[in-house]
Amino acid sequence: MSDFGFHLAFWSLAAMTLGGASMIMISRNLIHAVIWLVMSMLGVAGLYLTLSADFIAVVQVLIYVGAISVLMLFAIMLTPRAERDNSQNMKTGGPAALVVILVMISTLWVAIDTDWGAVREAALTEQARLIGESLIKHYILPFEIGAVLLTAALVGAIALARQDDEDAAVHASSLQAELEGDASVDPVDVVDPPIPSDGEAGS
Amino acid sequence: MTDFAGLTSVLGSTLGAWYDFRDLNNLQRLITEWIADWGPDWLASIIAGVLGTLGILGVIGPTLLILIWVERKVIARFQQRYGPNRVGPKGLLQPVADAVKLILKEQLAPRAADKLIFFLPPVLIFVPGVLIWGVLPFGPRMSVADLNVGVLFLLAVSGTTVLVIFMAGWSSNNKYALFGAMRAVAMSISYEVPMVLALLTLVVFSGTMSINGIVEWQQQEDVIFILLFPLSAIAFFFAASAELNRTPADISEAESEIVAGYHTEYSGMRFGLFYAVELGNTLVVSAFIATFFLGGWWLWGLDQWVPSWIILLAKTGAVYFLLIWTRGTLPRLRVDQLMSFCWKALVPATLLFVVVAFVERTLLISEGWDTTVALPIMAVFNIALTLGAIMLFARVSRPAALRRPARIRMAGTEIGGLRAARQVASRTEEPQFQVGGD
Amino acid sequence: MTSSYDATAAMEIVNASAPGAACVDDGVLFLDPERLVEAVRTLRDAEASDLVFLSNLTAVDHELHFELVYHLQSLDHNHILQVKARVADREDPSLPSLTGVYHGAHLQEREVYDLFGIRFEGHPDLRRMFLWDGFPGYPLRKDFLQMPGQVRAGLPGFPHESEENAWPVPGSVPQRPMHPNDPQPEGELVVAEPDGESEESS
Amino acid sequence: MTMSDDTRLAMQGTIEALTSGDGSEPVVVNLGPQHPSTHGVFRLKVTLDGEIVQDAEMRIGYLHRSMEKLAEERTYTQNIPFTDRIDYLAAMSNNLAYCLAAEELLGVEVPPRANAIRVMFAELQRVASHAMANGTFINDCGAWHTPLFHMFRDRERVLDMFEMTCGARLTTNYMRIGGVAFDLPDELLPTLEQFLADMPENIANYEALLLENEILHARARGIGVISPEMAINSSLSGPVLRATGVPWDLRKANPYCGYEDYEFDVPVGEQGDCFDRFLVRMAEVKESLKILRQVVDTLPDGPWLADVPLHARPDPGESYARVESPRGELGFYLVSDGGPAPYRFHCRPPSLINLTALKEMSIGGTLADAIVTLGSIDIVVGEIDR
Repeated sequence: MSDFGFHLAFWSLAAMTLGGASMIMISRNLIHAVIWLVMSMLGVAGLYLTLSADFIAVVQVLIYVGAISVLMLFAIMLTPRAERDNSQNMKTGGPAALVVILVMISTLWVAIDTDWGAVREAALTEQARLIGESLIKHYILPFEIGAVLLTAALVGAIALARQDDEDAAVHASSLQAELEGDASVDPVDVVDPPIPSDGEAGS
Repeated sequence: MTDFAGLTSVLGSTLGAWYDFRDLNNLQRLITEWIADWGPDWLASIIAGVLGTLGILGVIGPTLLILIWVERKVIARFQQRYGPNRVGPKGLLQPVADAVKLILKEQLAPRAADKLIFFLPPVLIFVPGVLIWGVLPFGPRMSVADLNVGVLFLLAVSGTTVLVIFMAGWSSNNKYALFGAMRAVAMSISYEVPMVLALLTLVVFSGTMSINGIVEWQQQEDVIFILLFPLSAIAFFFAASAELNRTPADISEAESEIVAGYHTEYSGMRFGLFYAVELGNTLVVSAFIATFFLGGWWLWGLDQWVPSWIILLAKTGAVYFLLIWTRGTLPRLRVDQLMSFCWKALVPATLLFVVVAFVERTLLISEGWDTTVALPIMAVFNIALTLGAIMLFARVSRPAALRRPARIRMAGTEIGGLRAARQVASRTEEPQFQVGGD
Repeated sequence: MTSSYDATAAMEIVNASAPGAACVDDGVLFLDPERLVEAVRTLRDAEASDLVFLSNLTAVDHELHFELVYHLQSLDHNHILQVKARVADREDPSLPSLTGVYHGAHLQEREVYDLFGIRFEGHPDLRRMFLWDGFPGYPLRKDFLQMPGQVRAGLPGFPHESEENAWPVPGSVPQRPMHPNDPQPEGELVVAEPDGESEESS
Repeated sequence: MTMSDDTRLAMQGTIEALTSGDGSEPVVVNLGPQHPSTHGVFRLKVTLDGEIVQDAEMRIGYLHRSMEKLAEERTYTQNIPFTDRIDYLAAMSNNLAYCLAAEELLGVEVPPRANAIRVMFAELQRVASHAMANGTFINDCGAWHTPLFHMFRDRERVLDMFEMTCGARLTTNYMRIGGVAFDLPDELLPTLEQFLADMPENIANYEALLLENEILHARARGIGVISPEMAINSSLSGPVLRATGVPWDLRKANPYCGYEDYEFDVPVGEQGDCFDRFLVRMAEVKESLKILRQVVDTLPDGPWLADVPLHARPDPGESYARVESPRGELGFYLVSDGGPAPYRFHCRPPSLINLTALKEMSIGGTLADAIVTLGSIDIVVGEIDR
């Protein structure tokens, strides 16, 4: 592939990735944010393709777009509505921004500092086989440790998700406190108004 | 015999020429080679991709219209009706009329809908639907992109459909749509697992992740995978029909429960697009079932004489008919039943066959068994194992309510209330009829 | 063949446990509305009557009073008993609910409430059923949509029939004597007269 | 620090959900009044926790035509067409029940041929109505219309017979006080013979398709269960009651129109679930065919309509007549004040009263189960609302 086609693909994919990423920050609606995240991830998958890493690209789509984003949507849908959207009162906004900026600077530093020797060989064709073999043969121990770790995380997540009544009560009272602390308006009564008895209606 | 040999030589001489319709790729190659003569090579590859895409779109568009007609006619046969027979000869133009009607209809959007996300899904859902066609091998060299990770590509692309369905259901701001979307998501991520495992069986056994490679393996070994791994085929068939939202697994658009599920709020051509993609996906899934389990474009040498894509289409048609048949006959499963069937039956069963495939592959490669002898033995063994697994599942997993037979007794002269009911129930004679039970 | 259960026998069963709650008039069992639930429960549970099935529950507007009609059925003995209770108050008629005895009374009592405006005390979910909340009036009452000049809904006679067969005068409807225990209406109930001179009844 | 009203409302909802114990917010879903599975303008408000029904409340009245009031201004004969519209899927049974009540009031003797014709059409109506009920029930279970269309074929033939007899297919207006409106046309009996000859094979086909269908079993067995005690206490009737095992059929318990002369049996179920209701209906169709066979064989000659004056004024009094309609115990309670029109006209609607236990049947099941349960009760909204 000539340079023009490559550059066209690279820059449009990069724009897609970064554009999606910045839209995640801008959108208040969490569901919108997930959709933008998906776009960003698709861009990353495309970038892998330009590097002739089609196995990684396909896996990126399979796992991040097909599975992780759906998982996130599920998590969002399972969250009570009050905590769903990006909060307007961000208490931890400042420190978070600081951490993100630090991480970005260090990543950029690494990226600029590294000597990216371009490989002039043809791309490997049987990547899946090579990755599989190296995972099973050379990196069997880290691979297995990773597997055990994920299983433990799975069990832990289930244990955490099984919220018992006490936790729920604590959670509810904290929410109540937050609601009462918001003194701008009187608490809205969401209990449905009782159905008016209509015994008086008519003659 | 001599005549045949002559014919072979004639056919052989045309091999690769642009007018050799056994491989439509020849035509495209001719064009791209011509462009490569004068233009940059990236233009040639782009033109090649565009030509392939246009070819696919040009084929599936009219095919969909015909398929709607076919499905309605076949279902009508099942239901002792005539089906469409008014517009055009034999009602063939009915789908066209429907499409025109849908295009002319007003496209409504709920006021409370999330507008951007509401408008995107009908368009976005087309993307995976068309992308999947790209890796389908219509012949030995006839696919738009013959990826060496074709199986993974198929799974990855088909997995993104669920995201679009979720967008449609969520943005409609309609409870039916949200229920449909959540059901679709839950079902899709569940049924992805047996689907992957069923394909893993083939990948492990044939040793390739290229879709064309799997077909060529079947051609080489003179066997189709449905004979070797029938349970994987059944699991794949069922998982695919679940992902396609077709009865008996159409819970995400269960008509009698949640109206139309995730596309309840879509009207006009937006609904039409969902409908078309659903049909197109049904067709492509039938094609992939034919490719993976029925040998694809290959049919014991017939592909030398008949264009390979016709063979594939014939097999696809057979699978498609099977899908229509199940749709026309079976009631729908409940959400929880569908989930438990996936996790408690399909996943263990397909996992078992992954192990079986691994063992058999090892026997073939490491022990160097002769495939002509070993494969039939393995096929018989696997078929027996499949039957055993199905029977075991039927026995073990039956809910308690189904183990007791349902009985209808005749009251005879006992007419009355509870006392008569007890007397009727305590009778020892055979009930009028008795169905179900172990 | 379903036989009619003898009203006198039923009266004896009821009066044995709740004296004076039932009386028989012209072969029909009348129950004291105050003790309706107790009486019906006795009829349901007594082995001899065994009236376990509430076949029908409805009301009839007799203009001077409402008559609640219950058809109670015994499935095992295969007999049916018609039970009546009367409410005289037209302004705010009310009666104890039978939902505690027969779950099947649930919707039928709602229907009667909706169309006659008879309240059933103790009904768990007494709301209008067919008509919307706030619908003016109760359609199945005889005075519903009564026009000035006593023009009222109804069929006075067959077409082309002579004047003498006009709509029967209110009050000529067969009126059985009220149960002695029935609450008597306060004041005098004014009944619409056919000559159109007097006031409406409610 | 100001929250939007939406946020506040949502937080309130979250707090309620958390303190209610199960940590999730219930969702209220309206099924109907225009919904593919509600068989008419019937609205069911279900409160769902996930897919589990926590509460089910029905809202009716969308088809209320105030028939009981209208009937008070029409003569006894003029009221017969109203009864067609009460249960439009079993118009014959409604005609019959009303005519029986009016005849009781007027003291009319019905000629034997009229009785036999009445039984014939009541049973044909039962076959048609059960075909509809079972077909839509399987549809509610999620089948793609196939059993429904097959059963519609049988219903269609019955309706053809109605048409050739009285000119109407749905709202037949065929029965009269004292008999039936017309004698049987010549072509009816051969058509009926052919129908009776074909039906056993059709029923065998349905049974082969449906009875051993594992998915249907999984969907309908153990769903919407009600005990016989509860069923009797809730005044349920018809196949819903018989599915619980209570052998109560008015054709046997209180024979009318000479049902005592025909040999038939009353099928009862065992577990009172949706599948038993379906099976009871299937078995009842067979029994109806048995009755039809006997009616055809023993059809007496003679007049088909007693001599009843059109301008009948019954003596003051009241009558309550019940028939076993396809949906259950259908009764008409008439009060006469001696005038030309009924003083009070009341219909005991089996569809409405069978719904009494719907809430109990559906709570705890899934949304899909609630719909199957509703389908198995076999309601007709015209009869619920009247």
